[in-house]
Amino acid sequence: MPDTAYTADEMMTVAAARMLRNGAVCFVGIGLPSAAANLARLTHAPGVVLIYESGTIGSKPDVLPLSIGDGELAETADAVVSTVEIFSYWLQGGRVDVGFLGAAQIDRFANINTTVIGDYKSPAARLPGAGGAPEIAASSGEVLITLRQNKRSFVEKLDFVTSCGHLSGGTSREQLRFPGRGPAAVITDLGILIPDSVTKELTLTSIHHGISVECVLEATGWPLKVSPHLQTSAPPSAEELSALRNLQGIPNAG
Amino acid sequence: MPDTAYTADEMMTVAAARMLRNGAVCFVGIGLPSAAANLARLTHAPGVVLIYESGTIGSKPDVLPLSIGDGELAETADAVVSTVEIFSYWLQGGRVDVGFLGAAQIDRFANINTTVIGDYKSPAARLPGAGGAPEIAASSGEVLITLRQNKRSFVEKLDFVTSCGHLSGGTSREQLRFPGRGPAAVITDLGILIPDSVTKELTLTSIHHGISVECVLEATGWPLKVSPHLQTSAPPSAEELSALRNLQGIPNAG
Amino acid sequence: MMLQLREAIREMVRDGDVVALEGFTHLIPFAAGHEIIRQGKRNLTLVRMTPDVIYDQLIGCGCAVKLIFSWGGNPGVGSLHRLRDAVERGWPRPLALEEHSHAGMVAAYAAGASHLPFGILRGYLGSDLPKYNQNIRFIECPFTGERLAAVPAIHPDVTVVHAQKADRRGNVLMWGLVGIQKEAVLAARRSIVTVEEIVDELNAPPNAVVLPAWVVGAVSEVKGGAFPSYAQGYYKRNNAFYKQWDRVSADRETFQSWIERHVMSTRDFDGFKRILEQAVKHA
Amino acid sequence: MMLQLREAIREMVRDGDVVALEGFTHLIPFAAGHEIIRQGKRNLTLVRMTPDVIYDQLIGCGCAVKLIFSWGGNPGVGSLHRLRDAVERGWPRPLALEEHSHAGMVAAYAAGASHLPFGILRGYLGSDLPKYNQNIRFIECPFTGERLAAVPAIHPDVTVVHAQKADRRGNVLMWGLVGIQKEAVLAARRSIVTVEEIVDELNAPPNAVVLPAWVVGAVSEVKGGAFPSYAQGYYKRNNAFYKQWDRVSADRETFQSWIERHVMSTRDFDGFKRILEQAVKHA
Repeated sequence: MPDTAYTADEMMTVAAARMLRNGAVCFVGIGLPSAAANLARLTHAPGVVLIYESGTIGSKPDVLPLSIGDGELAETADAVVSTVEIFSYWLQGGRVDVGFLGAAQIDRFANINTTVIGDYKSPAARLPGAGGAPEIAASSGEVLITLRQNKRSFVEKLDFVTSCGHLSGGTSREQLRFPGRGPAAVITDLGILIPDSVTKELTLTSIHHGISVECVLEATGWPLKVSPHLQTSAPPSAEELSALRNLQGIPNAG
Repeated sequence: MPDTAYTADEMMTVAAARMLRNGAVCFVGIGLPSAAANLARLTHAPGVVLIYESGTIGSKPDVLPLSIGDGELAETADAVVSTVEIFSYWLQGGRVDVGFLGAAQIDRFANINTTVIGDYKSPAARLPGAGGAPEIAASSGEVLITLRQNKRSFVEKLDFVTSCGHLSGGTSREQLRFPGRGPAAVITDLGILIPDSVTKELTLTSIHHGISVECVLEATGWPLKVSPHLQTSAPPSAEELSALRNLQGIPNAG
Repeated sequence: MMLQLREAIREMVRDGDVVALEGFTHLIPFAAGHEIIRQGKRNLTLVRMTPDVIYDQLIGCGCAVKLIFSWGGNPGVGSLHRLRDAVERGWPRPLALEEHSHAGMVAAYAAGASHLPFGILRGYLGSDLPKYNQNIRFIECPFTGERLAAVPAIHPDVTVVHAQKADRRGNVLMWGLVGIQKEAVLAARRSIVTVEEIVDELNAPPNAVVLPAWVVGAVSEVKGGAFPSYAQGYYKRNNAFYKQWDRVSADRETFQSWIERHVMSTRDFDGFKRILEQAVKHA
Repeated sequence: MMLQLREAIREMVRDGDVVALEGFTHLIPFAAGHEIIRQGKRNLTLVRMTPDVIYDQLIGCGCAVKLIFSWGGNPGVGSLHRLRDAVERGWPRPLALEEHSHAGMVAAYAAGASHLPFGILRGYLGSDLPKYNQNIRFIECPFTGERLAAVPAIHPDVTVVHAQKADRRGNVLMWGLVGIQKEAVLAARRSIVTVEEIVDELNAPPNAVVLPAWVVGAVSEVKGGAFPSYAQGYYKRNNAFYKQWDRVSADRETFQSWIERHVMSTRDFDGFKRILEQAVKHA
């Protein structure tokens, strides 16, 4: 495999990592975000502070943990505290700049479902549930969301709103006086979607190298708005790919 | 000074110590209680667990600390926690058998004033205030109180109720559904007073060796009830005196 | 009180109890969970922020009628198939859910440890969870009028946790990711702590997480008792086990024969681990 | 951010601020308190669970207009004479009091650190304190109807604490009696931490009390900066000083000349300690 070959998941993780600015305090949700947040730390954002809901502040793992509670996270942290403290003093305390979340389903206003597919009382598929996400989504300064894009995940209507994005759009989130500003971007394996500054509806602002707009529209369960200034994400650099694969314990080619 | 000579304060501390049963979990208030609680630990009650509001659980000091936050208390403790945790998980959590309190003023129902003498807004004498006492008095399984007895401290009416004893007596404390049962005894330099089982009025049940009932009545700001079964406290034993003086860093005679 | 794990579970976990086996990835009391399965406890209400493989096993064995939780999955792997089978298809029996967020669960446990009837949080804003959970309510701040979420205190009948060390008097020391374990023990009526080792002296560092003996019900020494979870300073997480569980648990019969062979047919956790090692050798 | 204490106080403590210098007997930031006096800060609202000698000095020097507290005394010795003089006779200026119990103060600080508008406790039952403090109110549990006390969050403009160590990046480690210091820092808009020493590596034990650099405003190295309080692992409490303070503070003129000689005429805390040592030598 030549150095320039990469998977769609790798592109997604690299694009998500690029969104995290150096120095930000980032609360890392379970799932895809951990790879992106650590990749950012190991590339352009060495000063990022990673907080995990398992109780670690300032984790700096060399290898990506399978879970968000592996020993490496505690052993490399600046501080390890109880889960009561993580949620009360650190997240609710307003000390998190960026909440980094995954999702099973998302709607056009970046509301998230991680609870159930189908009816709550007799579900077609039971998902893991809320975890830390409702309060990460509410209390972080802003939120980044990363998930794979397809018609099952990008839906017209969520079966269950687990964690709030921009609610019904416009000023509806402001009116509820959430502490944080809500989703700033959704990064998928196809492109990047940003809420419109007024309507808050997710708008395709960037497509990944080699992906067509049609392909993204096709993978979205509602008529997706496309920015007139659509950009193309640069493919992962050799450095990004190498750092990501090292993190994931995958031997690099060449 | 012969071994058998002792001060009124020593008698008070020894009598107070004797009230603490072995194995009890005791929250030690500021002031006189610390000497009594540690004397109990060093004599008949080696299994007593001493909790200090400074955050120590299971302190075992060799020398009586001047304050309730000296290093000896932390260094000899089984656990040292934040003051948030001491008050929420340990005191309010209902884990304290005996609250051991001092007082500036007390009334016939063992309510306590440690706040102010005179009017609150323009006080004749400003006292230190509540500290941990209101919640120690409310939440401990039972309460022991120790203070010197005179007409200024044993008053008909408190200038300020800082911490509750048996309120207005009878079932008045029960009605407020305090978690704890309230004062079980008041130990002074003259004798021991126990709340009547029905009226909850403090009743003189024991006088210290060498003290007359008249002397106690004279030192009380209300017509003090005296038990028909009045007992006399045994004077401090040589062992008790020796242990107390060692604790206080006073060289023993002989 | 020092007790063999078998005795501790027999005496302290009763059919119908509200039981919390806590641990956030780290120090999960697997040995105690197996013993609950072996002894055939029934009608339990299981409580835990992050029910994972040991809860999947308890649920698949029919021990539980209800689950109070905030995230139920196999972290980094996927679904808990036994949990899903119980919720989606009622097998081996239906499982009622009381569902919170992590922030709600920590507030509820902390309220339990603090002997408060409820905990408050700035939480559940805009979420559908309060529609399905009557134990999420809202109150007003008496100073600002702000609306805040409230959850009732959790008071397990029995909490089970695993820790690194106890001394001979029964004082317990744990370190690393300590999650909600202290609160879960302090909120419970009874408690069982399994430990990696019993030592003469804890030698706890200042401000370490120590549970004094007098707040702990039973202490049982079970070396490796958190496997396949981990005990920092003793052994690492066995991620391979978690990945394999996905296959074992996907099918009812595979699951049942695994439980029969590894749990029901073994006398204790040492026996379980011997069977596992044999399987690895023959693989 | 590493700053000299003089600069830190100059930049971060402003006239009229709500200021908390915390420490429960241990790690009391005396050096920082002296610097506040030296710089003549005025109209401060002082907050602290246990105002002791350093608050007596601040109050006696006229720095404060209000005190939010739960126990004000010289532990084991007696009254704070300057505090009493201000409350009883308005000297050198009147001092307003907002008075709580310790349990109320910890709930208020924890609410501040948690960004909740208020904290709840089962407290103040039957006490007269709520009659004189409008910031003690009562709410009903939305599940049980039980009545509980509520106190508003404390948010100091600036919190000052003393700790044992910081590393060169500004991460702070403290151990021993840590009181309410972490909450007081996290509840504050700005913070200053004086430390015994700045080291290359904190080498903090697991689960130690660490304040990451990014939640701390300024870090200043001040060896012995807690004297006559103590820093566990460095020096013991100077009980003789606390006892002597009773005599120094009993009289206004004695107090004023002591402050003039020991604080106003010295450049910094090292200077203060040199003057004290001379006094001991001449005694």
